[in-house]
Amino acid sequence: MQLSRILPEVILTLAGILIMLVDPLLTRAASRKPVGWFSVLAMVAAFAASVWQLSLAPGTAYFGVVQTDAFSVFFHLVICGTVLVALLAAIDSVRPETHDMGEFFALILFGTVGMLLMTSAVELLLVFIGLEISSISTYILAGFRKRTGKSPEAALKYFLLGSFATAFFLYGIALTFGATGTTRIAAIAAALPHSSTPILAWIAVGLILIGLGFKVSAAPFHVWTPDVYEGAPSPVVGLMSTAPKAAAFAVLLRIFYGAYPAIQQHWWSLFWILAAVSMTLGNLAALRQQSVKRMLAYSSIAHAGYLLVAFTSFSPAGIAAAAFYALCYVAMNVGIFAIISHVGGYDDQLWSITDYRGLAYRSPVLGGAMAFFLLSLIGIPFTGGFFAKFYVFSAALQSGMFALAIIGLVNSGIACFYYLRLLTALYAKPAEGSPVLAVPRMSLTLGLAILLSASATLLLGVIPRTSLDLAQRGASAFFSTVAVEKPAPAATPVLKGQ
Amino acid sequence: MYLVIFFIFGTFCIAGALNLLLQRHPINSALSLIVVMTSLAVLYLLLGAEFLAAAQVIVYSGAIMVLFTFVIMLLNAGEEERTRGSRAAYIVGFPGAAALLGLLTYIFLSLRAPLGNAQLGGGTLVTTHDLSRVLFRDLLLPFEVTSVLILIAILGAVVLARRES
Amino acid sequence: MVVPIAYYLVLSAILFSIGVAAFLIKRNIITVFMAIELMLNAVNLTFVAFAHRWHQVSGQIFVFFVMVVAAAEAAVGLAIIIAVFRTRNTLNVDQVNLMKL
Amino acid sequence: MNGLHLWLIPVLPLVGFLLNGLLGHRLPKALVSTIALVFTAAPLLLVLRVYDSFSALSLPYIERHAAWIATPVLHADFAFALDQLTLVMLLVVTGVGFLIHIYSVGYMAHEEGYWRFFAYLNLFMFFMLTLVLAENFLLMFVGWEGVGLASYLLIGFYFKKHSAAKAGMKAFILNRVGDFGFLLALFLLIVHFGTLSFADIAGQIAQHPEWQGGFLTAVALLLVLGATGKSAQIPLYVWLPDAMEGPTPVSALIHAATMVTAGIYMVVRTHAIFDRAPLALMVVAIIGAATAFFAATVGILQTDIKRLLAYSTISQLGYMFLACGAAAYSAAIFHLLTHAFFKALLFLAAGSVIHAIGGEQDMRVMGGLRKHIPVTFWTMTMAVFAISGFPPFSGFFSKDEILAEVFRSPDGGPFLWAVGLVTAGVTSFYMFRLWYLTFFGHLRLQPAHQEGLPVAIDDELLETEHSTNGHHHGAAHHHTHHIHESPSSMLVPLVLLAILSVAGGWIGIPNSLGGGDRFGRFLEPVTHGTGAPPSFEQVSIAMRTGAPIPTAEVPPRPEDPRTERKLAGCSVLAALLGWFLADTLYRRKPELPARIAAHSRALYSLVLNKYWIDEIYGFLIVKPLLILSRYALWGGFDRGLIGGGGHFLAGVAQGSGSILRRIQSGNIRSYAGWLAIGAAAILLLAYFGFGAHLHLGVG
Amino acid sequence: MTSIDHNILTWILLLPALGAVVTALLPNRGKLVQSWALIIALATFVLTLHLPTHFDYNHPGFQFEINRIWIASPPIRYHLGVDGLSVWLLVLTGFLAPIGVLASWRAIDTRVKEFYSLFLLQQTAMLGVFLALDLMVYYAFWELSLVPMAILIATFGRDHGSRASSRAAIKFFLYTFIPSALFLVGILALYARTGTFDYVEMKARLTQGTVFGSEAMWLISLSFLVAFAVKVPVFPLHGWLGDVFSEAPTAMAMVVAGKLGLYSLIRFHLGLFPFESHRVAHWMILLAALGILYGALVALVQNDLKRLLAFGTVSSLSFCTLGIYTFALNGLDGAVFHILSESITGGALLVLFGVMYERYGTYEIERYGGLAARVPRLATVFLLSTLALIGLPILNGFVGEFLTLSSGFAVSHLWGSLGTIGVILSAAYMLWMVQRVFYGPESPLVHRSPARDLATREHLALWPMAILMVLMGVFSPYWIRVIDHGVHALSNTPAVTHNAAAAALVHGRPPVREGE
Repeated sequence: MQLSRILPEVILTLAGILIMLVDPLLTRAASRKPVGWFSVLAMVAAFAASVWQLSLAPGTAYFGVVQTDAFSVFFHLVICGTVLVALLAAIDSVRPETHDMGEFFALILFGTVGMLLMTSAVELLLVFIGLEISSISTYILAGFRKRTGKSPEAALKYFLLGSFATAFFLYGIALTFGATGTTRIAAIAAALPHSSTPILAWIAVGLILIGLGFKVSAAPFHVWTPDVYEGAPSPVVGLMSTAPKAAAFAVLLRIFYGAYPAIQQHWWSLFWILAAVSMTLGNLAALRQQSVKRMLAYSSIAHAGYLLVAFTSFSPAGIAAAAFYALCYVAMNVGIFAIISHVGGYDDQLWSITDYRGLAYRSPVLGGAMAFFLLSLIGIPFTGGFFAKFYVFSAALQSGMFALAIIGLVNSGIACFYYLRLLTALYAKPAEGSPVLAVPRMSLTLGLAILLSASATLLLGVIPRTSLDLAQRGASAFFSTVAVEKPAPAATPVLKGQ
Repeated sequence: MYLVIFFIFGTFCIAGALNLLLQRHPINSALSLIVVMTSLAVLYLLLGAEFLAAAQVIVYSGAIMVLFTFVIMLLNAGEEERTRGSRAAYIVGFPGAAALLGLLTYIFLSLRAPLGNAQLGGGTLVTTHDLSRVLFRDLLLPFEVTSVLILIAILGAVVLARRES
Repeated sequence: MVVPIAYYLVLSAILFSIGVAAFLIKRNIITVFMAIELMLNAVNLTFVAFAHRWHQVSGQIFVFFVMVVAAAEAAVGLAIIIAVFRTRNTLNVDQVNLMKL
Repeated sequence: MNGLHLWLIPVLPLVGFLLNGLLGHRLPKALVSTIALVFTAAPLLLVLRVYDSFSALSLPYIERHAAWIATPVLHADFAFALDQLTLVMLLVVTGVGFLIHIYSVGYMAHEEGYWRFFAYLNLFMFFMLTLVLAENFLLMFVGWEGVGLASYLLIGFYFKKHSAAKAGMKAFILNRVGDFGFLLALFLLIVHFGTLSFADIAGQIAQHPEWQGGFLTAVALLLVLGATGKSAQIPLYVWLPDAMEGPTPVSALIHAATMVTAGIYMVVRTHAIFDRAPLALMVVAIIGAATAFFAATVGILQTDIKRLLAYSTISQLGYMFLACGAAAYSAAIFHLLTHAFFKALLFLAAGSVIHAIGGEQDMRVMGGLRKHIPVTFWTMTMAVFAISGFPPFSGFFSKDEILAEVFRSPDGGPFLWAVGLVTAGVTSFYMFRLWYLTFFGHLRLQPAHQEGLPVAIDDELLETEHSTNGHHHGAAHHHTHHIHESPSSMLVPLVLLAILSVAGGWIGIPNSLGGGDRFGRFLEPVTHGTGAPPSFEQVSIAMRTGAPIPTAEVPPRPEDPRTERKLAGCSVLAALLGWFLADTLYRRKPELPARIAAHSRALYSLVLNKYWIDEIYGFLIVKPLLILSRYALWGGFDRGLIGGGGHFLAGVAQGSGSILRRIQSGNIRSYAGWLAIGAAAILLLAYFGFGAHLHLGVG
Repeated sequence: MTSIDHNILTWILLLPALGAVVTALLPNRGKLVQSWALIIALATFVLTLHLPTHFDYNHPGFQFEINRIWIASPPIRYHLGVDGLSVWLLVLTGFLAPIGVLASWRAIDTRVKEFYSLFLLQQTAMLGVFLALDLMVYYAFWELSLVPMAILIATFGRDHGSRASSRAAIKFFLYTFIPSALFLVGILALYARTGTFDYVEMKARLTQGTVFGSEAMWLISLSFLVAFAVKVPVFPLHGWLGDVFSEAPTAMAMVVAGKLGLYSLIRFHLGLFPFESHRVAHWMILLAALGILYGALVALVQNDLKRLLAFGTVSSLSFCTLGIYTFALNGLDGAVFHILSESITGGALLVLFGVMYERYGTYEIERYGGLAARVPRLATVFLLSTLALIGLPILNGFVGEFLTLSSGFAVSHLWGSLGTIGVILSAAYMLWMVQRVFYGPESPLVHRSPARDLATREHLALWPMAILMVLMGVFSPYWIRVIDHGVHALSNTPAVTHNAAAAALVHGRPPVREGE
């Protein structure tokens, strides 16, 4: 039954189509919340289907185009879970008078299909199409708040630069095809050592990294991030800063570890530099930000950097660390944006750190949850953020990346400065008549969203075992399907010259 | 002969592209782009990709560029003014583009021998049968998924272009 | 009478770079978008050339899919441009800079 | 033997302290004083019991209780030791202490914080007795610091006055300077002996005759530093005059009779070390002589009766130091004993005078009091004669013994003896000055004295000195105060002490005067040498040649009764001379002092201002330290460098952040520019791939 | 071992954590939250008392151990245990908690639930630091302890969430977090080589001496050292303490400095890096001596009570550092003992400051004066604490000071003597402050305000500490006996490290490590 390999995608597609069919039948005045609930249900079903996929023996389907294994299921779960929270947060945060609510949910569902396909695809063409599906749906969602100038501008920037980067990505695929004559990942890995033109593949990895680096907003391909985060509606930012990134990271792992292990010497230094630059640039630039969303945009750049650190360690531990980091990162980020989309309002009435002063006075739960997510972003123990950083840097150090680990951890020290600015603001005394005092009560769905993401973040920090096991299974599944020889540099001891 | 045709249409391509670059009115640029695309269709033919050559003309030159022109007309876009928005684009962008070109050209030329030659009608002609077998069997799933992509595009276009009441 | 495949590739590289340059230079959003189309076309040429090298149909099919994607992108992109034009009343990229720093 | 229970001696006053301290504010005054007296009398009785059974004891008698500070390598126990020296000290402390307690009942009767006073007094007794009984340095240090604390509390008893609180603080901090030396000495002892027990250390020293000088000198000098603090010697004496801010019984008990002698006690107690450190002994002798003379000269011009007595105390302590320096330990203790009697008496009598005239302390406004307060007058007369060294008063014998020992001492010799002799004359002079000013002539106390003082001297000085008066009895009925003799609770101790001042010296009449030096022989087991204090020449020769330093048993010093009798005659003469001068200046020609003052203005003001030592200390030590702390350390280093460094780093980070933010120009084309350059960089990297360089890490 | 002994550590850890959760759920009614927090704190304290009373002196190494797998790969173990080093520190932490609650009883009047919830969380974190024997678990608690602290400072600071409070909180966090990040690198590097996070195992492997080159080991040991030294804080890394002391609520200021950092220095710096810590010892002794003087001198010129105490604390804690790096048994015993006494004495003074602030609303020394006559009981306790702080014998401060200074002196006469000057200066700054605040005529502020002496609750908070000051001063062997059990192995007194290191100490050269 080949359909079982793409069951979550099928469920979501059908749900999306159903929404599109039903939406026109509803009156203009009718609340679209049931539609939202329906999409939540669909997402839960997709989640369940992914869990079920775990029981399948790893394998491919549709002539070797998709592959379900622990790796893909792990990311399926990450993505479905994230989108689920984002949906819950969006149901009440997107302004009710917006008439495009039906389309909004449908787009999210379709976009999710794209992301899911990205993680399970082992054919670059399908990766490309999945990427486009998720990208295009995000472009549209970013421009959803049409009344202000910022939202369409964000969509435009995202769209133009995104397409620009996609061209690079595509060029990379083309050169890969040129070097090996195939676009199947396993076949590429097999053909690459015998290629008569391996130089093409060297360039190809660079080009692919540019395209995907853009998606995960790694410096120097991050430039779109702050502007788009600022302009896009907060519920959408919560979504697009998490799930598509997780998918892109999955693709990065799949492509680089699946297709290009043979030329690892040519790409791991790229990751090294990308990681170092992203961490440093993201954190430093965030220091002076006043806008909460822009600050978090820079923070997400830095986090992409931390995650990329894991790529430099060429080991199952590294892959597991990267996957785990992606999981923790999306959990906390989607949570914090759920809060921001509620507190800041659909039109970002509250946007600066000063505006957030005293949130914990207004609502201890919202303030506390936000503080908790911030602490996790800092990497405080007993939050997912801590273990994520821990695994990543542990993996890096085990491969001898001493300098990179130090850069990273010093960065995480710098990072607490701006997180703490927000955090202490939350607990400061609000000014008289501050808009923060007018923040509406938390709705049920938002509460659910926060509860889900917060408990995920907490559990990842206290008992990371289950998810880590899955990530490790994914990583090892990976290494077993793709026979990889351990490259030379990683085997040498850390500190030469002693 | 083959080389000559290649150079002729190659030159057309580059000229069209440069013209796109240099023209200040979007319509002119669009027309230049059509030139590029059509020339490319010829080159596709030279490379033995008849189906693509046709698709290039139909989809690109026909559909997409028409859409462009339509929007240009719709928005009544005039000549672009030479605003000075960005120094970075020139200072860092052009060296970047130049380096890109230089590096790629250097690599491709250095790989001339291993990459081999293209022969007119060389190899086996790609039949529709071959095409459809790949398209509808090996790549069935991507093909189906493309429908989702198109659906999204439609949806998006509708949502974005719809005026908010 | 042969043409080295490298020539095709160089041609595509030139087109791609011109596309990049056009993206950098052009002020009109629609033209900028065209630059992207140019880049995609350049990539397509690469694909076709390599398909020729490897005698692989899948290369050509890839191009076909790129065309479809490009069409979809064009639809969405132009819709976005229209949306921007509605709020900002301009098509100049330099004036689309509400958000910065 | 089990029944001795030495621990009870210090602990009983502690109980008194706790009772009064915790409950005193709720108890009636009578009960408070009863408690205080009972818990002071009880140790006295215990001591007397000990005294009674003393001859039957095997000495030293050591009583060990729990460990106090105990690590595997260092042990200091709550252990009490009893020997002859301890017994003498115990008798002095409990005896004089008890008398002063009685006196205080009357003296403090109208004071606020009555209970507090007695609680502190008992606390003092506890610590002083601990100090005296301690078997090791560390426990002694407990008492040492503890008496300092009690002194601090009692000096600052009138804490509402700035001057009193400040004086207490000054006393404590200067004592701490001394304690610094004491602590370092302890550390050195730990390093070299691994123990702090007196007996162990003395034993080890005895076992190692080759130990001479060296670290023992260092230890001894550090101990001297400690002693100068507690016993108010140069250079740390400056706190004692200020300590007169405390109530007069406190001055008598703590700042005359007992606490300040702790330094002397300590030197004697540790003389085993000093005996091997001739240099340190020399220093002690010089400090003692210098302090004795110096303080005596300052005493000449003091006008505040208590301050005068304070300088006198410093001077007398100097004598004791001098004796220690001459290795005449029993003489030092003998003088300590007699001094405790007569100086306590002097203070108590002075207190009685002050009490009588309503809180005035300035001698210049007193006069002619002998008829008003005869008992006080007569008892004080005894004390004046005792301190001045007239036979057969107690002071004569002790002072004479010191001078004789100094003269005989190989290192002291005639010069130090001469200093001592001159000091004796000066002492006699200022004591009779006090005597005349207070009790003879006419009472100068009158309402006018508030505006301008009758004897116009340095007004500025008087202002500061004068601010100290008038606290006890309320200034309201100041000048109309009826001059009256003190109550019997105050007079009884006076009389008892007067008897002791007269007769106390008879226990130690030297051989030369036909007495047999019973006191010296009694102390002999404690003060006998553990090795000859070699002369400087011997030591220096040994140091140069590397030969062992000769260490014979102490050769008995040659006694020369004739010389001693001559020396005694000299000191009596000096005392007579002092009396004569005082008689001339303050009884027969009272206008003379002013003329002399006018004549040698510079010297006069130098002495009057106590050689400006306080000011010099303030200017050379306190001020620079405060300036250093405030401006260099706090302002410069802490806020400037550490705080500024933090700000600088933060600024660098934020500044570079701001620069990086500039990339975010908001313009799509420039974004594409960054993408393009980034892409080019990545591709070049991928092509040339210098990954191996990065891999080296930091190593 | 009874079943209690098996689980006692888990209970100690869990109780305040559960208490924190329940606190957050309690209704905000009357003094319910306070009472609950008090009960939990007291119960935790009682639990910690189980440890010294059931301590087995004949059992070397750790006791009451729990050792279970937490995460299989990387191997992180839930490994808890106590030895003589940590046992009193745990009791101390337990002891200070109820006092902290009492001290905050009235001072914290808004958002009570958050306060006590975070307070108990902080309690858990600190207990965890002392208990953890797995480096990752330890690190987790170490970092966790920063969070409630920072939030509490920011929210419940002097002026309830003013900007100064925020700044102090951020300063505190950055100061401690950034070195901790490097510290994490150090831990991970150790793990990368030894393959374990378990303290005992790692110690065994490191002392084999073949794990690292000496340079790498040196760098790693430095990363440990700096992180701990900032937390202590060791001069000149004390930049955060002044602000934190002056801004933090009393209950937090009581626990922020000293014990965590010093404990870690002993346990991990000395424990894991015997050779490297010897190598750095001279510098640490130098810094300690300078810190004693510097802190005291700067305290002398402070105008703010809390800042004065902050610098006093720097000075006082430097005694501990001094003692630790002498590697002498006396020094180590004294250092640990001094941690205890410093925490109690400093805590008492902070509570007293808080009491004064509640009455007079200021920490400025200048505005006080003549307080002793108005509030004699407060003055009495204050004076007692002051005397304990300046190291008066038979009060707790003396024992530690004496032991540390004496062993410091034995190691280096010069620096030991310099440190001893601290006893003069500490008397100077404390007594001068006492004189200005309590003595002399009443200041206008004191005169105007009603005289309220200590209330029952304040008595309850203060007297246990006051009594302990005396008890610890008089019966110190009771504590030191246990402490000694823990630090004995770290001292130089027995053969401390492998012979090469010992020989190097004699000859002043680093030993040649195997495998270079």
